[in-house]
Amino acid sequence: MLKLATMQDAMNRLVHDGDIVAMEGFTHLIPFAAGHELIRQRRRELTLVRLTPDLIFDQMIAAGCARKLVFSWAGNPGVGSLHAFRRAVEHGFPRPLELEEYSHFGLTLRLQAGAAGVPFLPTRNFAGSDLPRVNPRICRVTCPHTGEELWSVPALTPDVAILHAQRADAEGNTQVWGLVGVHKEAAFAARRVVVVVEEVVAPEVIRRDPNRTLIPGFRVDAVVEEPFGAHPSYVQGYYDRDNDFYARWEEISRDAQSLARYLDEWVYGLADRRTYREKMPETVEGLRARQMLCAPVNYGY
Amino acid sequence: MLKLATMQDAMNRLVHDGDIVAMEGFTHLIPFAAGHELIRQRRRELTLVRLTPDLIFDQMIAAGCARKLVFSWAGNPGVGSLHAFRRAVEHGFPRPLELEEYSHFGLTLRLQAGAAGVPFLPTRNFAGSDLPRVNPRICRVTCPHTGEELWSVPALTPDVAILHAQRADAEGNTQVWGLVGVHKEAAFAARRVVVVVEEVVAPEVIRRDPNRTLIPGFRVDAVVEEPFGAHPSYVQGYYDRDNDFYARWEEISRDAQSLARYLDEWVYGLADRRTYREKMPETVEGLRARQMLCAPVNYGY
Amino acid sequence: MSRNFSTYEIMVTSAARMLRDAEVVFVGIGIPNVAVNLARRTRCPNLVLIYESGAIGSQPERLPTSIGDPALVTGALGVCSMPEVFQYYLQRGLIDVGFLGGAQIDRYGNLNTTVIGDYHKPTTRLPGSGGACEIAALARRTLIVMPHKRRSFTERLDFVTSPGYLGGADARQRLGLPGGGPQAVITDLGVLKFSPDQGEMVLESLHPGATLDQVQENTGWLLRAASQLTQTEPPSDEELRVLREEFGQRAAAS
Amino acid sequence: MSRNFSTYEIMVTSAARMLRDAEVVFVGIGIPNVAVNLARRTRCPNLVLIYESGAIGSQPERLPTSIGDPALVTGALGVCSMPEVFQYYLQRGLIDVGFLGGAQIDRYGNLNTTVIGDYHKPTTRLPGSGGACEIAALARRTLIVMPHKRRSFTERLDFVTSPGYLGGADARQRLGLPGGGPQAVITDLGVLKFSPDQGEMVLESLHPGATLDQVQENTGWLLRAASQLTQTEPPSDEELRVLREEFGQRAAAS
Repeated sequence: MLKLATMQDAMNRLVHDGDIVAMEGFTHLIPFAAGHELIRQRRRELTLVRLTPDLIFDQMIAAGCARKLVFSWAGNPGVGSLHAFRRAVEHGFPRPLELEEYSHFGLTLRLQAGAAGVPFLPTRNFAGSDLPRVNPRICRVTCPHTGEELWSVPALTPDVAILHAQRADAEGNTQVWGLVGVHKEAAFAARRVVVVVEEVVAPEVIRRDPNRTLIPGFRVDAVVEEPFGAHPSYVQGYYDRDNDFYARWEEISRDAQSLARYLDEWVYGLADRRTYREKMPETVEGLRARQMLCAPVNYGY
Repeated sequence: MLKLATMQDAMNRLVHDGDIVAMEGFTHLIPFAAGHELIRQRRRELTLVRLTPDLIFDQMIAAGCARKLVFSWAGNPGVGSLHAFRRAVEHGFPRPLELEEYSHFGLTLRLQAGAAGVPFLPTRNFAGSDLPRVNPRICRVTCPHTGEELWSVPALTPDVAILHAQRADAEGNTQVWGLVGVHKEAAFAARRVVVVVEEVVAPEVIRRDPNRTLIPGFRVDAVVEEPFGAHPSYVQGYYDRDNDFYARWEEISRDAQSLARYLDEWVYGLADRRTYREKMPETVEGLRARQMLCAPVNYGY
Repeated sequence: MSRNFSTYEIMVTSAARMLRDAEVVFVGIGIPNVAVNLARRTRCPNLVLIYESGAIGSQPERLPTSIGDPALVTGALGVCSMPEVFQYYLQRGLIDVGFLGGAQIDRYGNLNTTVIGDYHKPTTRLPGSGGACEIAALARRTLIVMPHKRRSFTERLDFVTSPGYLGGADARQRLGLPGGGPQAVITDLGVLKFSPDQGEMVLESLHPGATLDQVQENTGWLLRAASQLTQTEPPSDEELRVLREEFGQRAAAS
Repeated sequence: MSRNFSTYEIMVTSAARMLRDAEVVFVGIGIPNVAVNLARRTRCPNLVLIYESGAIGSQPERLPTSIGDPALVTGALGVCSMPEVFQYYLQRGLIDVGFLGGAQIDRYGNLNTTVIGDYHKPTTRLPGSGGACEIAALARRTLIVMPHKRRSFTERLDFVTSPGYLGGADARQRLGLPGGGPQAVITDLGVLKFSPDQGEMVLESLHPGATLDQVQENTGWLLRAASQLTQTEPPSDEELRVLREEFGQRAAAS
C-alpha cells in the first residue's frame, strides 16, 4: 500500500489536538520540518515526548502547541538553556507546561515497554535519585526469582510517532544508518507512525540491504519526502549539523519577542520546507556531507 | 588488544568441563567447527544452551559432552527428529540428559535479561501452557503499575558464548548480516565470548560500516578464523545450507553405531576444520554463495 | 478445475485460502510455509511474511527448506533480532495470523508438540514448543494445519504446549491471553472451526471424497458437525501449478 | 613543561589522567568529552569511547560538538540503539568509567542537574538528568568534573539527580546500587577524593597557584583535606598542544 503524503496532509490527518506525540531522533534525525508544520497548523494541547526536547520542542512550546512535556534532558546541547522551555516552566509563559520527567534510560525503557507490548520493564537505575519522588510513574518492583528490589517504568504508547530517516520506499519500509537512538522503539510503541525521509527510493533499494531496515512499511501510516527536513539537526550521509544555528538559537530564544520574530519569518511566514530550503541556499550547500561510502556486503547464498 | 586464536587453543582456554555453554545461531551461523573441537577435546558435564539444539548438539550429546540441555525446539528442521537427543531423553543413552525447556520467546528473553543486567524480564506468553508446570523457572509476576498478572523468566548468564559470524577484526569487533538470531544477547549475557569468523578483516573494514557491528571487541575473548566453520549450516554471502547433509543426518543418527562411525570419521578422525574442508572439496565448491552485493551507503558528514 | 489432487494439496490450498491479502502472517515450518507462500503467489500478493528467525517481508525465490533459509533474507524488506520479532511484532499484537500444527490436538484446539507419555519419562520425545506457544498466545488468530488421525485428534493431551480455547470459549480471556485463539483447523479430510459458545471444534466442510464417518473415525471424541456441512472448494489449476511446478511439491503430494 | 596554562586546562588534563588505557569510558557532553578525547590522543590510545547516543569505539576526526555528533559515527567500531547502550553496556556493568558534572554537588558527591529551588516552583530550571542518573547508578566508577564555586559546592542539594555516596559510604550498597560511585571530583582548583569510611569528599591535591583557603572559601561545608596534600602535576606540553592545536580549545581556556 502506498503511503506517500505531503507534510501538510500527513500532519493534518495523523496528528490531532490533544495527542501524545513522540518526535524522536537523538541529535541525529530530528524532525524539524514536521514540527514547523505542526506550528503552522496551530496544533494545540499536545503532550510532547522526546528524550531531548531540543530546539524543535522549544519552538513548539513557544508557539503554544504543548500542554505537557515527557522528557529526560532539556537543554541546547553544548550551548546552554532552552529558553522557551524555561519561560514556560519558570513563568508559565505563554502557558504553563506540565512536566513528566525521566532520565534517558527511564524514558527509552518506557518506549521499549510500549514497543514490546508489556505494561512495564524493570531497571536497576533510580535508587538514590529524587526522580521517583517527583514522578510517581517510576515505582518499585520485586524480582519474582531472586527477591531483589528493582525499579520499574510503565509502557508508553504515543498516539503518533514522527521519525526522520535517510530513506524509505513508498510503502514505508524505512532505513536508517548512523545513530539510531530510540527510533525503532518509538515506531513500534506508537499507534500511528509518520516517517519523514530525505529520499523516497525504489523497493529494490530497500530489499538489497534488508539489515538496514529499522521500521517495516506495515507499521507506517505516511511517508513524507522532505529533503533537508531535519535541519538544523543532521542526517548522516546527507548534511552536517548546523552548529552555528544551535549557537544562534541562544540569542534568538533568550527573548520571547525575538523568538516570535523567528517563528514569523521562518515558520509562519513560509509555506513549506521547500521555501525554507530556498531561503538559505548557502547553508544548504555548506552543510552538504562529504562522500565516505562503506563497502558493499554479499547477500547471496 | 589482539584476540586471535586457533580453535584448539580457544576451546581449551575458554571452555571448561561443567560450564554453561551457549552456542547460538538460528539456522544461520551455527558454530559446528567449535562443537567438533569440543567433542575432540572430550569436554564433559556441559550445560548446553541453544534455542534449537540442531545437529551440533545432537553430535555433542552423542559424544557424551552434555549433562544438561537448555532449549526450546529440538528437531532436525524440515527433516524429523534429533535421534541422539531422543536416545538420551528416552533411554538415558549414552547418559541421562537433564532438560530445561522453554519456548523460543522464553529462552530469548532469558538471554536478553542476562544481556541487560536485570534478574528477570516479563512476558505475556505462557498462560495456558504446561511449560511453567514442568519448568519452575517460569513464574508469575505482577505489573506494579497496572496490577496485571504476567509471566517472568530469570536472566541467563552463560559461562561462555560461542558465536559464528561473517567477519571480525583481530580485536574481536564482529559484524553480521542476514539473520542475527539471538547472537547479540548471547554475547552480552555471557561471561566469556568466543567469536568464530569466516574472515578476519582489517579494522578499517569494520570502521567503514559501524552499523553492521553486532559485538564490540572488548566483549570478545578470542577470535578464531575458520572458513566453512558453520557447515552444514550456512553463512549468508559465503555458502548455502547443506540441506542434503541435514537429510542424511536422519540416516546417520537413527542408529547409535552409525552415529559413532560418523564422529570417528568426521570429528575424532580429523585434526581440525581445514582437514574437514579438504575432505569434501566438491561440497565446499557446490555450496559457495552467488554474489548479490548490496549498494554502499554514505557515512560522510 | 482439476480433479486430480491429493489430500495434501487440498489441505495446503484450504489453509492458503484462510488468508486475506495484506495480512501480516507469522510463518511456521512445514505445511504453513507452503500454504503462505502459495497464497502470496496466487490471491494475496501483499501478504507480509514474518518468520520467527527475524526475516520480515520475505520474497523467497525458492521454497524455503527451513524458517531460517537464506532465501528468506535475500530480497526481504527487513531483518530483525529474535527478541524483537517476539516482542515488537508478536507480543505487540501486530501479527494477524499465526500457523500452528502438532502431534496432538484436543477439541478446544489445544496443541501438544512436546511429548507423548509422561513429560519426565516420555514414550516419545517431540521437538517442543519452538515459537508455537507464543504464536498460540499472542497472534490475533491462528490457523492449525495437521493430518486428521485418531491418535492426533485426542480426547486428552499428554501435554499442552500451545493453548487453544483451553477448557472453553472464555478461558483465554480469564487467563489474560492477548491473542484471539484458533480460527480453524485444516486437515486432509476437512475444515473445522470453533463454536463461539464452547470454543469447541465443529466440522464445517468436508474435502471432496471425505465422509463424515471417516472424519469421526479419525477423531478421538464425539465430533460436532455444522448443520450446513459444506464441501471444500477443490484446488484450482493455478494453485496446483504453483505447488507442483514452482514449489516442486509433487513428491509430497501422495 | 609549560607554565602557561589556564585553570580550565589543568582541570581537563587532571580529569584525563584519571583514565587508564583500554578502559571502557562512557563519555558525557562538555568537559568530559574534551578530557576523554585528550586521554585517547595522549596516554590512552586504546580507550574505548562509548557515547549514550549509541556510538561505540568512536575515533572522531574533529572534537565532537555534542554527544550525537556525526563524527562519532564515521569511523566508529559500532553503533547500537539507546535501549541497548543503557541496558547491554551500562546496566550490564561493562562501563569502567562514567563522567559526571552538575550545577550542585554535596560532600557525598551527590549531584543536582535538575532544578534550583523547589521542583514544582523552580527558581532556575536546569536540563535534568539525561544519562547522568544511570551513569551515577551503574558505572563501575565515576569521575566528576566541575568548576569549584561556593554556590555549586553546597551543604544541601535542592534535588538529587544522580546519586553519589548519598548519606555515607555504605548507603549505595544498602540501596542496591550496582556501580561503585564517584572516585574523584576534579575542579579548577584541585582534585578531591572520597574517604572510604564516610564517603565524604577530601581534598587530595591543589592545582599550582590554588590555596587551601581558596578551596575552602569556594566550598559550602567544612572541607576535609588529606594529611599529605599534594600539588597537581601541571599539563604537559603535549597535552596543551593537543588541547589548543588539535581541539582549538584556546578560546575556552580563559
